Amino acid sequence: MSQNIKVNPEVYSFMEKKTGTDNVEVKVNLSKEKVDKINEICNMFDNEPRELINVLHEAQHEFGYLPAEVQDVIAHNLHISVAQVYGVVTFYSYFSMIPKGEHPISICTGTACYVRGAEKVLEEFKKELNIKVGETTSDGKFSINCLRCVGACGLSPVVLVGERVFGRVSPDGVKAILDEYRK
Amino acid sequence: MIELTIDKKKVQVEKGTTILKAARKAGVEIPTLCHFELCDMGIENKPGGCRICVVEVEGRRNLAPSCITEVQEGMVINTHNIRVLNARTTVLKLIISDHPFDCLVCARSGQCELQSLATQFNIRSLPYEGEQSRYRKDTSPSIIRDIDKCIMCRRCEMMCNEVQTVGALSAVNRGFMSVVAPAFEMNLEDSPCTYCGQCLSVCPTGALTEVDHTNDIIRALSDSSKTVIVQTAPAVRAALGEEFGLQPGTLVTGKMVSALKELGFDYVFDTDFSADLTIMEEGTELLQRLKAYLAGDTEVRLPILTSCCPGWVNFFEHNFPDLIDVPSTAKSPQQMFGAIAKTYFADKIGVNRKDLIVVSIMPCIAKKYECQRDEFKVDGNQDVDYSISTRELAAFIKEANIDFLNLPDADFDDPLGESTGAGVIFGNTGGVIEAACRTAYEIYTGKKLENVVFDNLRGMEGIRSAKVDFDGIELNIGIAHGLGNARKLLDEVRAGTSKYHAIEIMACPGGCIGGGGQPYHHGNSEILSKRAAAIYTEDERKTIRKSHENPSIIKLYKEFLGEPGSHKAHSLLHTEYFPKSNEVTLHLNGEI
Amino acid sequence: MSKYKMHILVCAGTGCSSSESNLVCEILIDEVERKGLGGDVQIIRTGCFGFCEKGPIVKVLPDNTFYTNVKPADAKEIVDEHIIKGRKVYRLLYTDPESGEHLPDSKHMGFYQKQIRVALRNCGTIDPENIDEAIARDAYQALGKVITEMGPDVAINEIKSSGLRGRGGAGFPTGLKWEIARKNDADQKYVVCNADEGDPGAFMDRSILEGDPHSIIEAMAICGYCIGASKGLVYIRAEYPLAVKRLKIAIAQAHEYGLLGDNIFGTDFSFDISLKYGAGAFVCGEETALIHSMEGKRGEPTNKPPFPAQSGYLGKPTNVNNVETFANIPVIILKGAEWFSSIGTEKSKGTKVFALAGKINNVGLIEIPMGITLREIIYEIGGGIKNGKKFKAVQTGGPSGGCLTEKHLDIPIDYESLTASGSMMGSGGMIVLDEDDCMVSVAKFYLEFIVDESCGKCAPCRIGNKRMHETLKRITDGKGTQEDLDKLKNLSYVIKDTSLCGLGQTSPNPVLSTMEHFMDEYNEHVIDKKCRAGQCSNLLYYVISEEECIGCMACLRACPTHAISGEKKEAHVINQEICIKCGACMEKCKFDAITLRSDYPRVSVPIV
Amino acid sequence: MREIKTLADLKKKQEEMRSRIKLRDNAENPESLVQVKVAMATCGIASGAKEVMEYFVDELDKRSIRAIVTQTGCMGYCYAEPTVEITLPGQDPIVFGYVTVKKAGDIIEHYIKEGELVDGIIPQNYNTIKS
Repeated sequence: MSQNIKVNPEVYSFMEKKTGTDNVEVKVNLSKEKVDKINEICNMFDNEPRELINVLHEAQHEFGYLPAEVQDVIAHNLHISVAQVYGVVTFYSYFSMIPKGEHPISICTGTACYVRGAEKVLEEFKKELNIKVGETTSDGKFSINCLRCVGACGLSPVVLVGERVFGRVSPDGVKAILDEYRK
Repeated sequence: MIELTIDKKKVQVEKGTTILKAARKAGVEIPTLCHFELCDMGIENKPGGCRICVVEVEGRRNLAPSCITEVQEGMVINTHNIRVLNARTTVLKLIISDHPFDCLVCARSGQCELQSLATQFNIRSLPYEGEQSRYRKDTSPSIIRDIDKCIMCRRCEMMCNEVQTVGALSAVNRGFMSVVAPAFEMNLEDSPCTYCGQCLSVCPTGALTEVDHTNDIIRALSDSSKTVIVQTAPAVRAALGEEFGLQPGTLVTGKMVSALKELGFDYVFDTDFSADLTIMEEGTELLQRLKAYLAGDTEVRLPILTSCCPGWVNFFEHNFPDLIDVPSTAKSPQQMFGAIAKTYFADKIGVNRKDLIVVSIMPCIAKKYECQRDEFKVDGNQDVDYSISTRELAAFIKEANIDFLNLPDADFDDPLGESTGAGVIFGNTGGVIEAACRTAYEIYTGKKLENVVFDNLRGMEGIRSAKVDFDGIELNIGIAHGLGNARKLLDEVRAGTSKYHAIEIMACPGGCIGGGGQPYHHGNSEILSKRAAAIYTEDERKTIRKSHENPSIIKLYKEFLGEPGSHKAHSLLHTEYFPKSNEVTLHLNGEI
Repeated sequence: MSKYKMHILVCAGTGCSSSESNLVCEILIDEVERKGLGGDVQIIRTGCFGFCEKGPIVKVLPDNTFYTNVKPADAKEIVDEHIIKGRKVYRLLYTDPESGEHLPDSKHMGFYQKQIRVALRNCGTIDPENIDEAIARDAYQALGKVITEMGPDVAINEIKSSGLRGRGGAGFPTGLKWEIARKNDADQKYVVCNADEGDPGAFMDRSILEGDPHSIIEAMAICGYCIGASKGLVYIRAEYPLAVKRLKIAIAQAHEYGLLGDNIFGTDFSFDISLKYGAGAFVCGEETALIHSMEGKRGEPTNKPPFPAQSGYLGKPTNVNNVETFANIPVIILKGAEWFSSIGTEKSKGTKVFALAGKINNVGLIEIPMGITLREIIYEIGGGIKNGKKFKAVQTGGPSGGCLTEKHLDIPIDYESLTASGSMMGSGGMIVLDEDDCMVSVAKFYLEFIVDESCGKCAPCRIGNKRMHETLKRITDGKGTQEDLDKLKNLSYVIKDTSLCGLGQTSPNPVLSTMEHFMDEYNEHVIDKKCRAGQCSNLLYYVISEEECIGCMACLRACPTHAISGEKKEAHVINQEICIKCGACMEKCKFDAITLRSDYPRVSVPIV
Repeated sequence: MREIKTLADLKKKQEEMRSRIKLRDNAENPESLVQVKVAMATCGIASGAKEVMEYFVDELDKRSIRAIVTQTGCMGYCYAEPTVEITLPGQDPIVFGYVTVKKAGDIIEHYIKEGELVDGIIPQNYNTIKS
């Protein structure tokens, strides 16, 4: 079950929507160990279809994202159709079928951050990295995502790089944040 | 009983009734869009998503969707005041604003429920234009998905998952981009789709349509070097008339044959003929297995499963690959016809098989895929070249400017046009097994079967079981229509708990009369029962009602095949099945 | 008995953790140990103090000193000066913005003066990872009282007569909800805690779960006992890792003590709680969508009835309450309905937690008795508008709510008056807007959120909100027409009237409410092509000052669209019809004569 | 292990645990409690303030007197160390000098419990010891 798939965004229209690039290289390498790991996760939840979302969380935690093959193995274990799994994966914004960057950047676009200028900060990140929201830079270093309210409204606008929180970020401060990770 | 007032009319209905149905009882028709029901089959789709059927309930803050709101004592309902009408029209305009405006060239034009509503609501402007959701068009051997036209009524999703348990489709994405699609928005061809076509038979718009082969047929008909012959499936004659305004259940066999001749087919044959042939082969196989079983052979696979429905064949190849040696190996009537036509008949008229074009008129969408299967090709030449649906035939007749209603009746041509009542009833659920019983009884017992009607095999329940007395030996027969029902029986077989000797399975609810290629029934299940009744009427009208008594069949065996189950019969009339994994196969234009 | 003479409480809520409060805490522990005070000084990580604006917060007891903005570098000083020498570190004390005085303790801070902390009673006081501290503060007493003394009917009655209403949005009476669930017979029932706080700008549920998880566990068990359920489920956002962690610890501790599990308090009542994770779908705050999501499906809502109390999780009767609602339960049981209903207004009893944010000095989490005015919240608790700007509006209720303006400043805050003012309580987000905020853009912001979060099931919400957002975008882009305003209104009414669930039924509220109170701003955008707040970049104009311009023609030559005209040595003029707002002219001008303005002198524009 | 099997178990547990956070409960309303401030600058510690403070903490607790014992910086009466400032609810603070453990006992017994003045009061200008 090990394969490298060059996904044609024509076929995977969701990718086209999310990335807009010509070709997305998705490396999928489902070794036996990985299949075993998915099976183990599914077993943890008794292979119950109603635990699908918990299973997907665990799987995404394990693999960083949810490639088609992972969803397929999950569907098989939970005795539900893979279309249903995909339907759930695409419904929830927390689940991703695209690997995130080495340093995933999340910009809070909750209301508090919005009124304190999160939009301009987001624009600056997009400009600086030359990618859109949901995309990963070609070197795989950064990806941009938006999230709604991390609950640190006192620090708004808030930006997360990985787990680290940057508060009161101004558009001018974007470059400094990135430079820290560019080294 | 609950009393309520709808548009100033008092009406009494039972508790649990929806406003929509109560209104119907009061003679008030409320427009609907996503709501869909085949009540006799217990099939209902009411996500409450389109919001077209909203009505005003006095005392309620917002409008109520009538299709899912249950009545309450003393409710006062207005179904068409200005608030309701404005809401409905606005919502409809919104739906249309996210729908392509290519009605003129849409396959569904004239039959489109969205279009009808736009007419009914007198929509003359589209004030809410904006971005439209755009998706890739996907063409499979049987079905075209043009989901730009999807209005998220979820009927197809319901059919595919709840009724058919195929699981090829699901709602995917969220919000404005949500749509019904296969996993990973892959091609339907790579999904576990069985091509049963139930999705498109309930689709209100042109989002799901069949692949149209009419133009290929026109090309063949206009090619003088080709001999073009046609076979018509049993269920077609019971439904074709509907497309020309005739009452459901009107048999139009003679007019259909005339029309096909007018269209220029060189020979008009009947799939009923090959249905009789199927009985000879499948019945023989059943008896062989049964005899072996009774003789104490523990290896023999019972129950035997019918195999004439291609949607069903796809289904078990996908979902029960471990059981592929259980179904009968007999080909479907369509393919038996093709095999005989391109050998026996081609020889008879002295035409090379490459110059003989075999067309089939089917109530079915899966037949398009079936005739393209590799097993049914000789050196790349298909036994059946093109399969078109009842709807496509009707459109073809209209396109050719044929005055169908005033056509004289005509008879099928010989030799592949002669059939018995047993072949006709293939179109109904339970029909194949009834036909098989008529023949198997006589062959097994050596006695004449006086009453050929097996009432206990007929009906519309999704799963039926009946006992048939074979002169002291009781045969347990199971019947399922709809793949969800089939799955239940198959799970029993897999678990080794099946009590049946033989099971008939049809993919579509009602059998072929409810096929994915039939005229749209728009949720009126009465249409299905009338078609079924018409099929039984045709059977009654036949003088010969047992397949093995069909003179052309007898002649075919004598002249060409030898015995049922002979080596030649096997090579031409039997097939094999291939397990299909439901695992994701990423056929991305060969880019793997 | 502990011999600790001093306690140092360090806020370990998400807000403060984000500004390194954990590091502060570690340094404090190190320093205290190093000075050999480990046995005298106890350092506790607590939940949120609410005063997030000035985080990280460190509180020193028993003298109740409240330190704000504590950096890791300050930790040593606190130990050296305050702990050892008994001298407060004045520079870290909160400075009253009016008097400029350092206030030594939180009691005297305006931020806390008007607050009554009921739901947040333990947040910032106890170590949320230590059940003993919770027990010391009455945790599980109410559960014991209900099970061993009151019985379900009396307890439900107590909740009913307390007047407690759902804190998650619509304000349905909690006791009534329980009663309905109790009356539905079934072999299995479920208690669900809705912790899928999705309102972008509200974080009280998270703070409660992080600061006082036992209160939720206890309340769920009480609910389970009352309605006859033995299973509890917490539907919690996966984006709340800290809350998840603390809840898990708390559940394990409660199990260990026998406060969850079989035969609680020696009775035959058994109760268990498991977690279900949300995955980033705002619509899952709606009960039916939440239940479908817990069942592993797409979080699409379904029609009500059937209500979850009749047919919910796995088709069984299910009672869904949100976190804040649950947090009130144990207090009501212990202190009585009468006490609870003495707080608040006639129809809205008790307190409400608000997440105060936006253009306000004291951003944070506040809990106020129902009925105090917006003015008190903004000017006394919130400390007024940031940077001395002019107050414009408060947005409450998040994407489902609306705006309150100057004229609403003195209405008492409760369910009814908020609804009557065209807003709603919602989950309790309270975003303060000042004169720099464009109300059309604010409406657009919420609509964008709704478009992102609409599940797509029903047509009016799926397409209608998209069209609303497109129309608002046209307006802020300066391309709006009078007709667009009419369309917005009609769409708003129809979407409210026809949408399937609460999300769609309330989604046009931000538009309707801003149109009601700020129609002049809409008109300015549409007719005058002007955004008075200067937020809409397409409605900003490059204008050449007649006084400053010396007529050097540098800008004229730089303009790619030849929008600038004027003779040499005479003031130039930009034709706004042709200007594409590239900014090239401004860059070229050496005399700072070109400025970006929200308005331009219309009469003097010559047609080229 | 299930510690709490009955409501009585829970109440017992609460009693045990209450002291752990008493400091915090009390801090909410210092005005209603007896406040004891022990000067714990270098001079104070050198003359035994630490022992005095511990004594106050233990003794007040033992006698179930709700009080807050805090340390404070040098009050400026270095000649009289250890010094202790006592504020009874609703009264002005009074500073005691040369407080030994024994003297502390007297203060608790007489001043805190009974409100009687004991020896060793340092007359003072209240304004200078604002904290």
